[in-house]
Amino acid sequence: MITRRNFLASTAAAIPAVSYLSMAQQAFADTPKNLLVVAQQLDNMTTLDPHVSFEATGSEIIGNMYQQLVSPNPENPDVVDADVAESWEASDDDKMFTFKIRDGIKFSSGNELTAEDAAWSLRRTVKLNKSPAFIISQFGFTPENVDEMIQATDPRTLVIKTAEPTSIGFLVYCLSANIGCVADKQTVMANEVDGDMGSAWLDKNSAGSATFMLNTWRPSDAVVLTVNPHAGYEGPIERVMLRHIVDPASQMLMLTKGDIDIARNLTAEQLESVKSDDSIKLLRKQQASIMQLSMNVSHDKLSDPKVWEAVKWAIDYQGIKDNILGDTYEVHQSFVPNGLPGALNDTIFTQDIDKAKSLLAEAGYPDGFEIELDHYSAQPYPDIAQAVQANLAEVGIKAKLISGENRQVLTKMRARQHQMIISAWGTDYFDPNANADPYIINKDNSDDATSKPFVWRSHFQDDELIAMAEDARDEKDPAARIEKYLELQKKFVHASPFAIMFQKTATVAMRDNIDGVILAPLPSNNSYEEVTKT
Amino acid sequence: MLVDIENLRITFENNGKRFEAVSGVSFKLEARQKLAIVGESGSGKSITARALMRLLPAQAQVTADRMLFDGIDILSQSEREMRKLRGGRAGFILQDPKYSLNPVKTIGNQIAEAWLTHNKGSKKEARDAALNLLEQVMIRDPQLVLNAYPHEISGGMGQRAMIAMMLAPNPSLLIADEPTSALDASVQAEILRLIDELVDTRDMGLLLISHDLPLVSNFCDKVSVMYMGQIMEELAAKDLAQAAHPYTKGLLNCLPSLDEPRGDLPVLTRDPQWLEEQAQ
Amino acid sequence: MNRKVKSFAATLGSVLVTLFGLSVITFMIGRVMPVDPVLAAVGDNAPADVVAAARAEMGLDDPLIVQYWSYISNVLQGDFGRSVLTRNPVISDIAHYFPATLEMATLALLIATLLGVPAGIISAVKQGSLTDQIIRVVCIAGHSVPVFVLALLGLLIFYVGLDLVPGPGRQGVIYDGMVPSVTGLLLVDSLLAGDMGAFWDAVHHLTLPVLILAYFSMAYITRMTRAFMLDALKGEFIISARAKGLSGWSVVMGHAFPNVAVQLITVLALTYAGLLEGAVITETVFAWPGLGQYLTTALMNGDMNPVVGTTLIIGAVYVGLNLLADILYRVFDPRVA
Amino acid sequence: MLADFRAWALDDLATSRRQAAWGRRYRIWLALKANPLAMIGLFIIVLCVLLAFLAPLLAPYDPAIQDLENRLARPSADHLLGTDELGRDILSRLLYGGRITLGIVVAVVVMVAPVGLAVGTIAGYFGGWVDKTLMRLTDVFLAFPRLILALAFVAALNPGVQSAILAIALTAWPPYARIARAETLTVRNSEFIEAVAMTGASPWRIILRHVAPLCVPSLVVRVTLDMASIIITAASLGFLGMGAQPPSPEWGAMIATAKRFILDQWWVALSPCIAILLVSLAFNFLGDGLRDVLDPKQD
Repeated sequence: MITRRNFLASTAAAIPAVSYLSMAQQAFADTPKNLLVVAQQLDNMTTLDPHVSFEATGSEIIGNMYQQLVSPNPENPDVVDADVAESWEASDDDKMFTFKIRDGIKFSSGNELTAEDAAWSLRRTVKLNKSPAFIISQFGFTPENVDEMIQATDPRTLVIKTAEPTSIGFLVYCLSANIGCVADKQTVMANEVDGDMGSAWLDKNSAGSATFMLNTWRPSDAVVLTVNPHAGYEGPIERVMLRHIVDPASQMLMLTKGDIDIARNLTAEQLESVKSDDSIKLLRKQQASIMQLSMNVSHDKLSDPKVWEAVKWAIDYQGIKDNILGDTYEVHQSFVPNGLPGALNDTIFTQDIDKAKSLLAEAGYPDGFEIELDHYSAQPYPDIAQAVQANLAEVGIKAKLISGENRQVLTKMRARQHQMIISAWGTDYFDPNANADPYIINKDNSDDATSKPFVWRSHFQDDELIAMAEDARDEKDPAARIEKYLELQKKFVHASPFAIMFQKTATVAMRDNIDGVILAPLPSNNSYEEVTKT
Repeated sequence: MLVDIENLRITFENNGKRFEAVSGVSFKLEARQKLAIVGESGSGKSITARALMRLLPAQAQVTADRMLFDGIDILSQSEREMRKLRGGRAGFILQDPKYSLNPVKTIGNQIAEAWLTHNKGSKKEARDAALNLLEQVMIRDPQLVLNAYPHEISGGMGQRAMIAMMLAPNPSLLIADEPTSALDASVQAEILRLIDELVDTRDMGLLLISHDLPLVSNFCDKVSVMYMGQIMEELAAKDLAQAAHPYTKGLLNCLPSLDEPRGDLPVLTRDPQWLEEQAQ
Repeated sequence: MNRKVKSFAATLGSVLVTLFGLSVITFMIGRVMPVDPVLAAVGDNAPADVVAAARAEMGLDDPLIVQYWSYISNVLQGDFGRSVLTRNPVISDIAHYFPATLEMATLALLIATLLGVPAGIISAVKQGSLTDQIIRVVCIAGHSVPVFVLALLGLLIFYVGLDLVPGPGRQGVIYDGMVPSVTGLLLVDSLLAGDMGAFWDAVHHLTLPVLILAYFSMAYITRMTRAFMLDALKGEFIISARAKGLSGWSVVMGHAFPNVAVQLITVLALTYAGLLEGAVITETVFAWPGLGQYLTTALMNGDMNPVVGTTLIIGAVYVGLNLLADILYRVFDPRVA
Repeated sequence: MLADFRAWALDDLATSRRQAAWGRRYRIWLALKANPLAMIGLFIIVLCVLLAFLAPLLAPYDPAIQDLENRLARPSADHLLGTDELGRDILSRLLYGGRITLGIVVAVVVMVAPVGLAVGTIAGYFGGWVDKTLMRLTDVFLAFPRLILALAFVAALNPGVQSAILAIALTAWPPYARIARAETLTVRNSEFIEAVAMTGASPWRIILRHVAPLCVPSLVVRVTLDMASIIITAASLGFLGMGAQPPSPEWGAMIATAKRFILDQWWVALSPCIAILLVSLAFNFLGDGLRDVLDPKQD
């Protein structure tokens, strides 16, 4: 542990113990050069265990502490880069996949990273069977058969066998998610408590091989990362401190004052005003998170596809983006977010009041109808909901707004009690199927179905779309697979009760002396390891 | 001459209306002399006494041709000088000990405080003086009373404590504003006799404010009868029976008496005339 | 002797009943809230089997009474259950977060009293004068504006504008994690560790939130002090005190104020309880890792164990303060038997 | 006309009960008039009620009309107080918002005062176990952190003005119950209550006709003082996103949404802040004035 003396000695500003007044005159020094301070909302993060975590904030920190088998290429979404796995190949029958593990990687504990660690990590995900486990267990792994299906044949080779023939592209994309993180088996199992495979310990500690390791995590207060001594890192940063600052206004004030280097949750208006301040610069990246208006098909007024189409033509996407959302969202009208392979980025619908009215008339509602529209109470949703309400009113649909706390709205939707609802969906892994599956594949539409995907909540079941989605998923040839997903989306945008509207853009506001922050569509690939403070 | 007041006027001012409570009161008091000011409630007797020590609330305006206490012109004194007079040269006893003693401080503490305000000395000496004073006022078990709180002692004992407190800085004048009205009859006589004795032994003057004519006449040299802010008549206490002014006679007639039975008591008819006579 | 025991038992009984009532209401609100507690545990994307397993583990499928009974029986053994968000036992969370709120609230109460009581006395003594009006306007203004407006304004003026105080947060980044937590009160811990740098840093960070909370709660203290003083100054014993030749101020402070001090005890107890609540909003604006923020986060995410636990603790503190006020009242006020 | 009313009311020898009652009220009014701050307070409140009442006539625009083009515009000729984040005219929203805020206050008071009065008088009058249980119930709600119960309550129902009112009311009645009980206890064993009981009046009649009216003055004082904190609690709920929901122009919600751009478009948040400050100050001054006149000792 760095003792305070040597830590301070290395920083320029040694703070003498002085009386209050002289402290006040000396402007509170900008943060020291070897410490990166980030203001972020850290309150919805339950764990830092890579094989259990499902929230965005948590997965970003995990991405900085653990290396995955493979990671998506930041520039070209269709390419996957080597990481812990140097190379990989599929067997002829597409049911056995061999990965070569890179040599010379060390965990923060100093242990060598071997194929056994990689195999054990994947098995751990399946056995714990927490929220993200489905990403890998969809390949036919169960806690019983996983030991036999995933093995390390020698310290440098990992062999994965799947039940059915599988496209290697699809498998590799799935392994780029955090469930593909390789953890230090020896350290974690040493902390196992009554058979939990060390999950209680790993919630609040780290055993990874990436640039940073966890120093402390005080929930709803701060997360401190320090450099992993065995990662061979030469950069200037010794310590990254994520401070939990809930209020965007406070984040804004501290950034302008220089007490923090990076602010992660500034609002659209604040980002607008910061453009004029040249001591602050912005880095933007479209995120794999889309916002849509879903219509509950079981509701009598919303069962007719013409009504879905009318709603899609009524919304003024560009007007809302320009006037309310600014740079925090882009217009996006299909379920595969831009930045992921196979994304359909064209704008199909623009506000066309007459078309919407004629469609409504055809559907039997010449003078519209009344409907309830649920939405989150956190900004910007109320503003968007009010704008959509105004748009729908123009075509005769009188929407009554019901706002609720995020989880409250989701609970209502999961219980199929909503009529119209504006909500967001985050993509789980770097593959078009990550959204195709929840938005389309609904095998059992009954109330007590075993699996209740996103589409199930809106009572929508279209066998033709489902067939197309499964066919695209299992397509072996990567290029043909992308083509099939584009076809699927072109049909989906018209044939589904989902008016997908926007895709979120994450903006990082930082002091001008900060460089090298990496922002990716999926939070698990964001990274501070190349950050420099001049 | 201890007290020399000529044409004292006190007016009260609240939201625009002026009310003259005392109009043209004059009286004199020699050292070792005892004067009683008697009148119905609202006649202005109590505020006259308080005006002498400038204890009136801010809204009261006090004017007088002459207002001297032991040769000192009260109206021109600064507040600091007045403080030396209050307690130091003149003591003030109020009506009901239950309210005029501080409920959250012990009796001994309040007497010692009075002593310390006007005498140099340590806390110990002050407490001894307090104990001694409590003995002088013939209070039962003074040591106990020293540490007792006002609600723990009876009305009579409370008034005795009050007297002890006011005599601590041994003033030359004692003003007693209806000292016995809140006490029951048996204790009243005792307290008045105590005041009388102490005033004599300490060669003090006494200004006794009361509404009980016969009671005060046994203790005082002169009696001054007040009505509606004016003095009707001043006469020696012993020849009270030969009072000249109709108001005084009216008051005396209203008194029921035990030894000779009388018909219905006559009701005092008030003659506005009485006020004009003084006005010129 | 048994009268004392009986009255003590009665008060204890009432305290227990109050806490019991508190726990029932909070628990029911928790269960009635339309937020599916499992959502916070496994997230919206989790497949149905994971959701079912989580529900079973949290015992959400048993009838309400059973859930309440198992919860209360744990509470009686000091186990307030686990928070879904922090995965810690609620008790250890509260022990971690409460001192931060306590430190801010106590200092705020201290300052509110040191400023509020004299202001109340002065405005009572000078009743109706200009000073009286000004004091009352300034104090009441503090209570007429929502705390968050005061907080943001304070930050804008003193932090951004005049650079007199450091920004939100409880410690400068350099000192983060440097002071070993003994009592959890930063000022005390930094002194124990002999680290003056950290001490002054903590003082600077405390300045603005404490002043704002103090200003917000001063209105009640000043108003009550003024009312009590007006009442005491009307007492006859004030006249006898003046008749003893005491100076104006020694009459006010020596005789009127002791009567009032006793009554202020209950006012201060109520203010202190109110402060704990006022901290909820101040902590969001000042990013203060206190109980208020812990509670709001839990509430927003439907994480009910911390909500019930914290509300019980704040309720218990409130009831405790009232009890303390009653006891102090009996001890200090000679008039009460 | 006024002159002879004054004379009639102030005549010491009131002939009828009505005259005596009016006499007392008139004297209270005179005493209140003497207090400048209370008068300012009363003036502001009356002004607000009028403005809120006449909002449809006075408001230059319909508060709900969005004009996304000139969003967050500075105060100008056509928008005296500027426009908010959806381009709606702030002045009109403030006027309509006045209705909601005053509505919340009145609704809470109308619910809280009678409940508090009833619980207090019944507990005070009957004593014994009735008193104990009612007082424990009051303690439970008093001990409950007000904002937190409101937050939990509002989260249970969906956020909105109604649930905010219910939540605030639920936590606001205990102090009234306590005051009413204290007042009843002082009156409980006075002779005139026993006299009325002697005439065979039922306990309910006694409480309603005799005890309750006595508690009214101190309740009136407490209500006026509480109005300010009701407004602030409603605003704080708005700040946490739990109070009145957009598009309602409730002042607290307006500040909450305007908080996001308080640095650059500060005027958007400023006007509702000043509105809340003024109304709360007004209620506090009036409350203080009433307390000095009606019942100086009262909390």
